[in-house]
Formats: sequence, structure tokens, C-alpha cells
Amino acid sequence: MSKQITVPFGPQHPVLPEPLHLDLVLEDETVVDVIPSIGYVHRGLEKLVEKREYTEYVFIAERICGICSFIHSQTYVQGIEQIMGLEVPERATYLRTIWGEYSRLHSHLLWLGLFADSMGFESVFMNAWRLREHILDDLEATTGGRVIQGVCKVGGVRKDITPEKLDEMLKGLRGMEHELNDLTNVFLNDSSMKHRLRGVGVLKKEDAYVLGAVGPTARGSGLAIDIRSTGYGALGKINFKPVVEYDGDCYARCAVRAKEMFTSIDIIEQCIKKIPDGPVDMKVTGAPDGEYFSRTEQPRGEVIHYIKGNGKKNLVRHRVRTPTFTNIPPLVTLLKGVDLADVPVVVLSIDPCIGCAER
Amino acid sequence: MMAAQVITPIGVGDVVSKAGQAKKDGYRLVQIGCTKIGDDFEIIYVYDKDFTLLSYRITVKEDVVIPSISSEYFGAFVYENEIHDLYGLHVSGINIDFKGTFYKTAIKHPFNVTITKEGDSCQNK
Amino acid sequence: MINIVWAIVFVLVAPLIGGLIAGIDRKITAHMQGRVGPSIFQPFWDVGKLFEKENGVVNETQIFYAICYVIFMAFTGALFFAGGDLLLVIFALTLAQIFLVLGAYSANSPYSFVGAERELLQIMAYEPMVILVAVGLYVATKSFSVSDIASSTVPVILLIPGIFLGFIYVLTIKLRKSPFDISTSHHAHQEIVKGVTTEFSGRSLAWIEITHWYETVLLLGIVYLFFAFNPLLGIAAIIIVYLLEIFLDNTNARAKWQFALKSSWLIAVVVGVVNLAALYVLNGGVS
Amino acid sequence: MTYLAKSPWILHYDASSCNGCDIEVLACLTPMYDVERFGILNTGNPKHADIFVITGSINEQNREIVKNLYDQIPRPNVVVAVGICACSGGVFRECYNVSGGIDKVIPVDVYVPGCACRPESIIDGIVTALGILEEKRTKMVLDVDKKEHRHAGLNPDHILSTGGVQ
Amino acid sequence: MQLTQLLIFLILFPLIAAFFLLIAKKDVERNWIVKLSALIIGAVSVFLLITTYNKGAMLVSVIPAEQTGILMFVLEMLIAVYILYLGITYKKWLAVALILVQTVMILFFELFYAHGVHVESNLFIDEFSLIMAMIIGIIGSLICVYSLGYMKFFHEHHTEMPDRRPRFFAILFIFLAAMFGLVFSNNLLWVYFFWEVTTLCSFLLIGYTKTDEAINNAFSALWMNLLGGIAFTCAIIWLATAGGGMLGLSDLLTTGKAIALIPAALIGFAGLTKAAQLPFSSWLVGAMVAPTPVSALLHSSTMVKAGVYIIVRFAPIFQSTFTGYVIAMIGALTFLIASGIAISQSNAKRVLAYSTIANLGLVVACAGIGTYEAIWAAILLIVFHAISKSLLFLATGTVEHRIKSREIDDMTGLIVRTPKIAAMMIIGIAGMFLAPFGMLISKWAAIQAFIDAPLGFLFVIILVFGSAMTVFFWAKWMGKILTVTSDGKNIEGEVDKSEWAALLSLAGLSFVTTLVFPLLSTVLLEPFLLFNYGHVARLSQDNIIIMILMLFLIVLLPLSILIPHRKHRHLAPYMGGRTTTQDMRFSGSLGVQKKTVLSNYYLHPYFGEAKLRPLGIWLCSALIVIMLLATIAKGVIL
Amino acid sequence: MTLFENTKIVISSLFTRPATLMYPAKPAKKTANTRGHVTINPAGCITCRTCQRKCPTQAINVDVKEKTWEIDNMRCVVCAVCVDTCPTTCLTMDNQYRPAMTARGGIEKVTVAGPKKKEPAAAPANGAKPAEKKE
Repeated sequence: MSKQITVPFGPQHPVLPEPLHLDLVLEDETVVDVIPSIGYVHRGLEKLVEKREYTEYVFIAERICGICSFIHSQTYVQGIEQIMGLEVPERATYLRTIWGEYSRLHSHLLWLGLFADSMGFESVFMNAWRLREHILDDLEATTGGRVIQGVCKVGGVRKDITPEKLDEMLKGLRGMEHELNDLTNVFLNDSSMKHRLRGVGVLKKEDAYVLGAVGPTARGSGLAIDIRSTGYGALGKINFKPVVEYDGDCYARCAVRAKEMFTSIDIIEQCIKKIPDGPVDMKVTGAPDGEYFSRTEQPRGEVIHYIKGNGKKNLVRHRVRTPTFTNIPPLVTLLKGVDLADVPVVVLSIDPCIGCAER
Repeated sequence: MMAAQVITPIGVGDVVSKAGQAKKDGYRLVQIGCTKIGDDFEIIYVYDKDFTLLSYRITVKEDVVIPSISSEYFGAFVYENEIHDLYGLHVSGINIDFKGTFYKTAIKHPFNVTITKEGDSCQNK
Repeated sequence: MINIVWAIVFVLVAPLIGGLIAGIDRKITAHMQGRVGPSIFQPFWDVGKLFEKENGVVNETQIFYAICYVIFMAFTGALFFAGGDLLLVIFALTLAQIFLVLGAYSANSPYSFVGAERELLQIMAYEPMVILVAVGLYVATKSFSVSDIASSTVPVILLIPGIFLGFIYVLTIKLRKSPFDISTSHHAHQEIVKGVTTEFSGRSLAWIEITHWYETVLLLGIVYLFFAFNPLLGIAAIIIVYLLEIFLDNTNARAKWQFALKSSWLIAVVVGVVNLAALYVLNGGVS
Repeated sequence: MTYLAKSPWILHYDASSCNGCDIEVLACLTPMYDVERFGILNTGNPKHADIFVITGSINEQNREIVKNLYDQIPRPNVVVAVGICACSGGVFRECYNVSGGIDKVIPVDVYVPGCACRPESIIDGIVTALGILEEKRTKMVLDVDKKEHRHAGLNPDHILSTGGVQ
Repeated sequence: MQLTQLLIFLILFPLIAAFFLLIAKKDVERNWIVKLSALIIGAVSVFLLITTYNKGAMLVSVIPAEQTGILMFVLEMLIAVYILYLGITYKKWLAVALILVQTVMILFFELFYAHGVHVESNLFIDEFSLIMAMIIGIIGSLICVYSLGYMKFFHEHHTEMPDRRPRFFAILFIFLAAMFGLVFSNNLLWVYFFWEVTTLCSFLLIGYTKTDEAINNAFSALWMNLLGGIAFTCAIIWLATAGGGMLGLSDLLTTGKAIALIPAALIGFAGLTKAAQLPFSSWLVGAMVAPTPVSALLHSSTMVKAGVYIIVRFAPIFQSTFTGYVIAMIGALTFLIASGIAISQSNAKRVLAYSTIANLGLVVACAGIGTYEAIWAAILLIVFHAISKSLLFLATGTVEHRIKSREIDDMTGLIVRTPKIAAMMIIGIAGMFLAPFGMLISKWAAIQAFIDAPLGFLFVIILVFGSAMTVFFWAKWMGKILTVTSDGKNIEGEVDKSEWAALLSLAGLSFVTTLVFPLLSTVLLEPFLLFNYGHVARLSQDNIIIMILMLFLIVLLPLSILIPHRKHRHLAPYMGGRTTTQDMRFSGSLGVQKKTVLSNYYLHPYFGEAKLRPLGIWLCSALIVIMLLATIAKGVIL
Repeated sequence: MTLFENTKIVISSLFTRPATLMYPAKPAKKTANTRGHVTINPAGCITCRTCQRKCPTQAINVDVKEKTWEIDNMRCVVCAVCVDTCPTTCLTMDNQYRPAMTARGGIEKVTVAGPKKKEPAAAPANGAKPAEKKE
């Protein structure tokens, strides 16, 4: 008889705010076998393209996920614009980039908090989420929504930001920077954190490539996959370098996200400095006819919206390949051989967004 | 504006060999997506290397068994299971075969059927 | 000598003090996290609430173990405050703890089971150090009796500072504070949900909460023994030690059981050998 | 006066939400909103919970889970549906895999609208729930007095008859 | 002389019973013989206690030493030839070599020195012997009674093995006789003779089933014990030459360390082998292949107890000598390491075996320290260990026949499946590590004894770690048994009356001894200590009252389950929200129904046999070599 | 020092005022842009049904005959598309969110003015619209 313990991990589990279901088989506390299953959040919203016009569908696409919401809508509208050959006003692309980076900041802070919470570090969780509220305040003040912004539309954005507000935002971010420094310092230098993160869940570079890891998961393993390098939106005019770590463990993935927050602040600063005047919106007529893979970099990695239209108001197909979806195979391999205590840490280290993954 | 994207049509038989070639050339698997057009199913395999996409398209009928590329790319199982569950297409030789339990949906193979569930245009419920 | 009055006082008053300590703990923790936090009477309301709830159990034996847990913990504390034998107090404490573990086992659920195993690992981790505390106090004061130690004028802390430090280390495990809230934690954000107490609810959970209060008072009583030669110092030490525990709770991630076991054993060995050897030399080779 | 209203512990489950309301529920626990002021703890364990906070709508696979969790919460308990998805299916109402609001499966006591709900609304919702919780407690005590206390709510028929909309 | 007759009766009566058992072929006859003999042996033991408890040490010198000596010599030679024959048959050359060496040494002794030896009194009795006699007489005979039911069941279910029960029961009784002889003998030659008989008996019992494994393990037990035998012979020869022919145990103990230390060290070594201390622990673990009553016998009342008996006997010699400390250290390390290994064992009998080794280690540690407090602790340990361990073995044996497994993981939910036996088991386990039961009192006494001894803090530190590990492995076993499974069916069935009688008596004994242990202490231990040390150890009155209070709490609280209480709503176990069936199957991934499996932690990477055993063997071997060399060097130089 | 890296944050939080907004005691934080719920100026509505058509969740129902405009707050995702597309700007976005309800409801029904039949000044400019409505 094998000396094993089966633990039904999830779908309801306090360290996973979202339903993910793992059948863990443990020996003592070491995971010897793990089979994931998903589908608890599956709504089937891709099918809604048949019922909603492509312009209304932006709001559905945005609700693929409440954390990556802005970037989902951005990706979607970029795809549509590409197919339709629209030249979006430049100011709108800058604004999209600013909001996109804001989303990244809020997502990373959220993740850092949850990540700390999964290790029982409650006060760091609280601190990270306290800082995140500042980001949300700015988002709310500029877009009207805290987590679901609803400002992207085909052909531009729905709201403009006044130059004064932009300055204020920048000042706010710069003011936050030292607090962010204190926060990331805990993640990167505290020995109790290192004890939990160093050498746990190591994803080798080759494996990351073959398994299809994207985003910080890939960048933590030394793969410089950052779709922002393709220069979508206004990013082509912005100077930045993807953050890459080489150890491939939870610590590296954590470090990537911690450092990316500062990159995001830099990008926002450059955008605010370079943002041109002009309209933020343009009139759109007609309907998309063609297909396109629209790619952007979400907080969790590369997202792909495959959009296929046939000239009618309703699209033929909208398929979203979210970063979490493609990060599941690496996760499955990472979980084997870790301790039970590390399971939530490793699961969270890929920053799973099940809402995204299952759509 | 980004570069135009080319999707190369191939036959079902070439799927695995093309995947092997892509892997050899250092491409990573980006996605496998399916679209139903009329009675046909288009499956697009997308690979990426240095932000350049390499895409292959196969067009099949419902009864065609599609070979899995999970032997080349371990992570392909998520896409292939998804295609099986949402479209009802058969994919043979998946490394982790969920056998239709990847997504448990109210309607079997939802993307393969036209859903008649009436979207109530008015609330009143 | 056993003093019955103190025993009765303990049984009646300890829950009040323990609950208040828990309340203050939560308040300070909240402030450390930059928020207002609950009222300091919140723990009492929580327990009152639990008594109002329906009694849901996986099986009836759980209630039995929960009640045994509280009875033996109260007994242990009473024994301690009545001035009984410190070793016996420690054994009784282990017995009480075992009842909690058995309660968790009896539920036959994976999370509670893993919690029970971890609780045992924790017992294994702190037990040596706790017995060494008794041994150290004995070597310093020549008595195992709590009443003798408490009335001793020997500056115990100066003789066994190492053992005191070791005790503070394992106190973190006993108080279920981060980094050693491994088997169950106050906020259930843990891979094993709430570990040993996962399957307890309503009344039995309330008993377990009350037991924790008893335990806190008992453990702080042991802290006092190190400073018993000066009661004021003793009270101050209790306050400082507890504040230190709250501080540790807020500045550490949860460690894994391997680390908890290894480190507390290592500390027990090092402080045990060094401190006791030093005392041995000091006393001129007599124990 | 009961203690229930002073110490409501919540269980949060993400049925099939987009995470929007989800993270707002979590945000309620954090320093800015700090619901622990009211004694609210996020227990993550149905056995300890009083208030069942659900975000997102019912779909094929989580139907059983929601029911199961609800059954494991000791009485008296209340269910708070947070967000329009939990209330009615919301924006995903017409998706093939969404059957509708939480009240298709278990009785819902408080509906909190919003997409995504603001933390303030969630706090309002929970405060509303506290009143209901106390009512239920009073009713439960009365029932016991009348010796009519049967396993309240365990029977699925009961759930359907009291809470099932449509 | 009533006393003489009693002692001789206790030694010879089991032999007579053994003879009849050998010729009785029918179950009924055997049942009657065993039950009657057990009753008689038990009754006579108790009678012996009643008549002699307050008399102090008494020597008996009326036995014709000369003739008995020759008889014993002849028997020893026969045993040697028999073992030699078996050794050659099974090609176990190590055993052959050792028995040859030993025989040559004995012959050498008989030819050259035996005439120079004269011992006044061959038999003696004091409080310690009395306690040992109680253990053998009561627990030993209870085990024999238990064996009736067990062996019947055993042979009914193992038809592939020849039914050799007459032989089996005969050996059991011979074993008892030898043990009585061992504890009553004052003449070291007699002690040696009975020593060898226990070796032979255990050898035969371990090999009872005659499977390859049984034979191998029997021989490994044999050669290790023969090593001890050789050391014993050396001690006798040394005493006959350098010691001036002083072979009386009582004389030897009073002569002082100068002469007695070397033979004490040698006999101590023999004791270590018999008590299965590291590095000789493997034979006792290997002995698990034998039917369970044999294990119970070996572990609780006979064999290993002979080993610690002899070491405790020599404790006054060891007190505050280097030799004593090294022996104590071997014991302490054995306690530590065996407790650690016990964590990693999943087989119930192996856990019990390692726990025995560990507890004997503690006894040896106490004996090596040798202060009056330590001896007090040591004797208490021997008593309480015998009771709890025999109870546990017998309960395990009965459970094994129900669930067809010795694995602890298969014992999940025994409280539902076999409630009565499970209760027995729980009492046994609680007796092993929980306050206020006997073993814990003894451990407490040991801690106190260690601190008061010079350099004792080193032993205290080892002890606290060992006992922490003890808590771990017992508690997890206990938890497994007490798990309430929702799908369990009662499979207890009819427990054989003889098994039941033994179990109930032992369970009762563990409560009674805990209750009356203050009496035991004042009546038997304190006079013994006073006589040998001039000091007395005891627990304070307060503590005794508290312990009794705790015992009552423990007895009374379970009764509260019987009190009807308010309705509870049954909630399914928390499974992350997944639906779970009654028999704990939940809907898992891939659409598969999965069974919840909950197996204990064994922590192999930390406490595994493979990791700890070599460490223990090397450490303890080194210590033994140091002990022997240092003692002999000291003896030779002086 | 790598131990207790969180000390600075913990200690400074302990000795500064908590960040808590004390929500029910103090009003909720809002900005001018905050999207709370949609309000209608009944007088301005011409029952053109643009909002109903454009609403991505079909929360709005305009009954031309009864001259009612209703919105289901349990469906509205406060995207403000209706506000943006309303030709008469009679819809506005209020920054007060909707309260919790104890029963499934949330439908707000408003009787509106309906199509403006005669508006001489404006009629030539967008005369097509009233005409459309008449059908």
C-alpha cells in the first residue's frame, strides 16, 4: 500500500481567490502527483460575438477578467482597428498605454499582496493592497471605474485626461515610489521570504520555452518574452527594457514583477512627458472583414485575441488565448515534487487568472 | 501598424511534422485555435520566435481525427482538450487527455451548434 | 504546595485575560498593518457568536475532544497557577494538546488530517525546549515546584538567559504566530485552510478558542517565572515578550515545518547544552 | 442583542466571476476599507462562516460546489450575492454556460448590484445581511423552543421552494 | 523453607507444564493445561509477593550446588550441540563459529576453574527479583493464555505451515521457567545457564514458522545473543581467575568497583546484546516474523527484560564510573535513535519493536547512571513498559487477524470497525506516552534522576528529544485508530475468549498499576533502594494526588459520550467544496471519482531507517569498544 | 540585515494614523468621473431606443407605447454607453452607486415625455428622427 495522502485542493480554497481545482497526491508533504482541472469559471463569452455587435463587444471583452480588464479591451480594439485599417489618434494610443501600465501596476500590487498572503505574511498583503488603492484612485478619477475601466472603444478612448491631472498622477506615482521600494524590499531581501521562494518551483529556460510560458513566468526563467517590445500602442516611442531574471524559481518570478512596477512607472512618466495634444477618438464606420492575431502584454504575459470578421456587425470568431491558459502546462510540471506548503506559492507564482483562462 | 500576418494552409497530415520543424527552429507554441465556418473547422497553429508569428491552418470536417502535437510541445494539451470540448473534434494522442472534462459545459460542444437559447431582450424576470 | 484558591482564580479569570490579550493583539496587529482593526473585545463577541450558532459536526466525537481539550488545558493552567510541579504541568499540557490532535484526526478530512500531522510535528518541535525550560528553572532554583520557583529570589534570568531565548523561540509556535503558524493560523489563509480546526464549528470551535486563551495565560505565566524574583520586572517581561510576538507575526512569512522543526531543535540543543553546561561549571560540577 | 451581528465571518466563493467583484471583496479586508472593524473575518472555510459572499454566476460546473458549500455553513447563515453576475447572470447572462444568478441554486438574502461592485457597496450589502442574520437567529431560537428544529435548509427541496426563482 | 520451595516451584513448574504440553495433542487438553498452569504460575507469583514483600533480600543456600551445576553443564553442552547442528544444517557459519568459541570457553572454565568456585547461596530474592517475577508470572502467563486463541486462528489461516503448537507452547513455558531462574539466581553460573536457555528459546520461537525470513532472523538473533554469551563467559572466567572465584551476585555487588567493574562491563555488554541496544537492535526488529504472542513475550516480560535486568542489577557498580557513563550514553543514544526510526515505520509491529528498543535504552541509560533516583526510574520503566507493550502487541495481533494487515494506515477507523479492541489499543498507546500513565511517570522520574546526576544534563537533552519523537509516533498512530470513518462497518466479530481475557486483564493492569504505583513504590522500590543505596526516591504527595485526579478525568470523560446531548447537524468533511460521497470519494480531475487516502507521515528523508540506523550502529559500536577497552585497561592497570 | 525587512513598514504604520477610510461613518470616496448609476431626465427622453439597442447587456427597455424607460440595475454594467449615445443627452451618469437589496428587484421604471412632436426650431435639423418614431 502506498503511503499517500490525497488532498482535494480547491475549487474553494482560501489561498486561491479563484476556483482552480487540483488533485494533489502527497507523500508526507511532498507532491508526487498533481492533476489540475478547470472550468469552474467557464462562461463561454467568446460565443457572445454572435449576439453582440463588434463595438458593444468591447465591454464583454473587457470583462474576460476584472484584473486585466483594460488590456483585454485594448487588445480587442487594436485587433479590430488593425483589420479595419484605422489610424487611431496618437493621444489615444498614449492614454491607452498609460492606463495599461496603471493596470499592470495595480495587478502586480494585487499579486504581491496575494502572494505574501499565501505565505502567511498578512501585513505585507495589507500593505501591498493599501498601495494599490492609490493606483485604483487614479484609475477611478480618470476613467470612472476602479477595476473595470470601460474607456477603450474602437477608434480611440472615451475619456481624456487633463494635463493637470496627468501631472498630478505622475507626482503621485513618484511619491509612491519609496513606499513601493520598501514593499519590494521585503519580497526581495527578507530572509523569511527567501526561505519560501528561493529554489522553489524552478522552471528551466528550455522548459519554459517548450511549455509555452509567457510573461513574468517566462521572464523569470531568462526568456525575454515581452510583447511590449513589439511597440503596440505608444510603446514604440517609449524607451524601456523588459525585466528578466535567470533563476527560474518563485523568487525570480516575484522579482520580475516587483521590478516591473518600476518599469511601468518609468513608461508612464515617459508617456506623460511625450503625450501629444489632439483628439482621443475618431468616428468608425463599417465592420471588420478579415482576421488578425492581436497581441499585447498583460500583467500576466502575452495575450492573443484572434479576431475574424466577415464584414458584418457580428464577428465570426473571437478567440482569446490568455497568458494563464498557456502558463498552465508549466504550472503542472512545477508542482511535482514541491511541498504542500509550497503549492499555493507555486500556483500563485505564475499569477493565475482563472477568469482569463477559462473565459 | 504591425506587420501583416500570413497563415499558411497545410494538410492534416503535416500538422505534426510542421510542429516538429517549428520546434527545431526554436519557435514556441503560441496557440492553437479553432473556428467553425459553415460545416468546416479551421484550426490554426501559431508559433512565435522573436515576436514573429508562424501560422499554419488546417481545414477539416467534423469526422477527421486530428493528430496531437503534444509530443512536440508538452503544453499543447490545453488547446487540444479545449478544441475537443468546445467543438467536438477528435484529437488523438494527447499527453494529458481530459476526455471531455476540461470544460464541463451545459451544452455539449457549444461552438459546434447554434445555440437557440433565447436572449431575453427585456428584463422583467 | 498546591494552592487551590489560585487554581480556581485561574480557571475563572484566565479566559477573561486571555481573551483581552487576544483582542489587544488583534488591535495592535491591525495598526501595524495600517488599519483600524476590531474592538479589543472582539474575541469575546466571536466566541459568543460561536455559541449562538448551530452545532455542526462531522461526527460527535469531535465535541468530546474539544471539551477534553479545554478541560485539560484549564486543568494544566490551574495546576501551574496553584504552584504545582512544572514538569507535570508540561506533561499535562501535552496531554491537552493531544486531544486537539485527536479531534482533528477523528474528522477524517484531508485538511484537518494534515493539520493534525503538522500539529504533531510542532509538538515534536517545541517539546524538547519546553522541558528544557523546566530543567533550567530547576537547575537555577533547585525546585520543580512552580510555587517555589515563583517565590525564589534567585535572579533566574541571569542564570538561564539562553533557555529563556529558546523558550521565546518556541513560544512563537505555541502562540501560533507567524513564522510558525503551521498547523493552524488565526486567519485561515493557509494551504491547509485552518488545519486542525478546519472541521470544528460552532460550540466546539468556541471551546477551542477559549482553550487558546487559557494556553496564552499559562505560557505567559511561564515567562513570568524567569523574572519571578522581581514581580514588576516579570509583568514588564510578559508585556515585552507578547509585543515581540506580535511584531514577529507581522514581519515574517510562514516558515515550512522542516524549518520549524530543524531550527527549534537546533536552538534547543545549542541553548540547552551551552546554558546548562555553563551552569554546571558555575555550580562547581554539581549538576 | 446577539453576538452574531458583531462577529460575522464571511466565506467568499468565486462562482464564475470575472475577478472584478472578487478582488473588490478582498479589497474590503484591506486597510482602506478594513471590514475587520465590524468583526468581519474572511475565514475561507464554510464551517466557520456566517455570511456566504458569492461573486459571479452559476455555471454548469460550480452549481454543485455552491450548493455543497452552502450546506456546510452552520445555521443561521445568510447569502450575499455580490455583483450583477451573482444577482442575475449579468453581462454573461446569455452565455451558453451560464444558468443565471446564485438564486437558481441557493436562497439569496442580499443582492448587491454593480459591475464591478465597489467595496462600499459590498460593505453596505454585508451590513444589510447582518440584520437578516439576526432575524434568522431569533427565528432559529424560536423554532428550537417549539421543538420544531429540524435540519434547517439541509433538504434540497426546501432550498428550491424558498429560494429558487423561476 | 517455604521460600525455597516457592522459588523452586516457580522455576520447575513451568517445565512440567511444558512437558505435558509437548505430549498433549488435542486443543482441549492444551487449553486446559495452559490455562491452569498460567493460573497457578500467576497465583504462586502473587503468593510469593504477599509472603516476601517486606522481608528484604534473602539468600537461599539449600540447593545441592554441585549436582545442579553438573546438570546445568550437561544441558549447556546439549544446547551447544543442538545449535551447532542447526547452524551446520542451515549453513550459518557465524553462529557455528560463535557457539564453538563459547563452548570451548565453557569447557575451559569447567576443566580448569570450576573446582575453585564455590557459591554459598545459589538462589536469592529481593524486591527487584520480586517485581521481575511478577512481570514474568502475570504478564508472561497472560501472554501464554492469549496464545491459545491466537495460534488456533493462526494455524487455521496459515494452513501451509505445519501445526507445531505442542512444541510452541512447550517452549513458551520453558521460556518462563528460564526467566524465573534468571531473576532468582544468585550464582552467576546459574544466571549464565538460564541466560543461554532464553537465547535458545527465543531462537526457536523466532524461527517457528520456518520460512526463510524466519530462519535468517532467528540466526541473526542467535549470533548477536551468542556474542553476549561469550562476553558473559569471559566475565565468569575473569571472576574465576582474577576475581578470586567470587561468582555470587550478592557478594559481587558488595565488593565494590575494583573487582566487579570488569565483569560488570562484560555482563553489561551481554545485557546490551540481549536488550537489543544499538548496534544489536536488528535482531529484535527481525524477531517480528514470529507469531505476535512471541513478540509480546520477547518484548515485555522475557528476553529483553533479562538484558536490562542484569544491567540494572549491576547498576551500583556502574554508578559514577566512566564505564557507567558510556553504558548510559549507549542507552540514551539508543533511545534517541530508535525513537527517531520508529517515526519512519509504518508497520505496527516494527513501531512497537523500535519503541521497545528505545525504552530499553532509557532503562539502560538510567542503570548506567546508577544513582538511586535513576534506578527508581529504571525499575518503574521496566514495569510499566511490560504492561503497556504486551497489551499493545496482543491488541495488534488480534487486530491483525481482523484486518489482515499490520500496517498502521490500514488501522484507520478501528474505533468504528473494531471498537473494543481499538479501545484496548488506545489504552496501550496512552499508557506508553501520555500523562498520567505509568510510562510517563517513569520518564518524569528519569528526567529528575538525570538532572541530579553529575553531567546529567547531557542525558536530559537526549531524553527530551527522544521523548518528543515518542509523542509524535504514538500520537499519529492513536489518531489513525480514532479516526471516525463514515463508511466503517463493525468487523470485530467474536474475539476468542482467551485473547479477550488477556487483553482485558492487561488493560485493567495498566490502570491499576498507575493507580497503585505509589504503593508499589513504597512497598517494593523504596526498601530496595534503601538497601542498595541508602536513599529513597519518590514522588511528592501532591503530585500523586494530581496524577490520580488526571487518571480519573481520563476515565470519566469518555463516559460523557454516553450522556445524550443536543442534536447536531452532520456536515460533510470540508473537501474544498467538492461533492463527496459517504465513503469519502470525491469528484476529482479528469472526471474521475477519487478515494480520499490519508496516510500518516513517515518522514523518511529525516528519520528513515536507512539514515539513522548506520549512524546509531557506528556511534554505539564505538562507544562499546571504548567502554570495554577503558574498563579493561583500568582494571589491568589497577 | 535581511531579517525583519518589514520592520520599517510595520513600525511606521503602528505610529501613524491608519489608512482606513471609516466608510459608513464617513461618506464613500467618489470622483467626478465615478460611474455609479444611470439617471434619466424624463422630460428629455424621446423614446428613440438608441440606448436600448446600444446597451451591451440589454439592461434598458424602452416601451414606446407606454412611454416608459426602464433599467435593470441588476444587469447594468455602468459602462455609460447609453449616456454617450443618447441623442438628447437626457441620460446622465450619477456617481452614487445603487444600494444593496434584500429581494431580487432593481428595476427602475420611469415614465418619460416621449417623442417630441412639435419643435419648430429643431424640426428641420433632425427631422428624420421624429419621423422614424412615428412608425
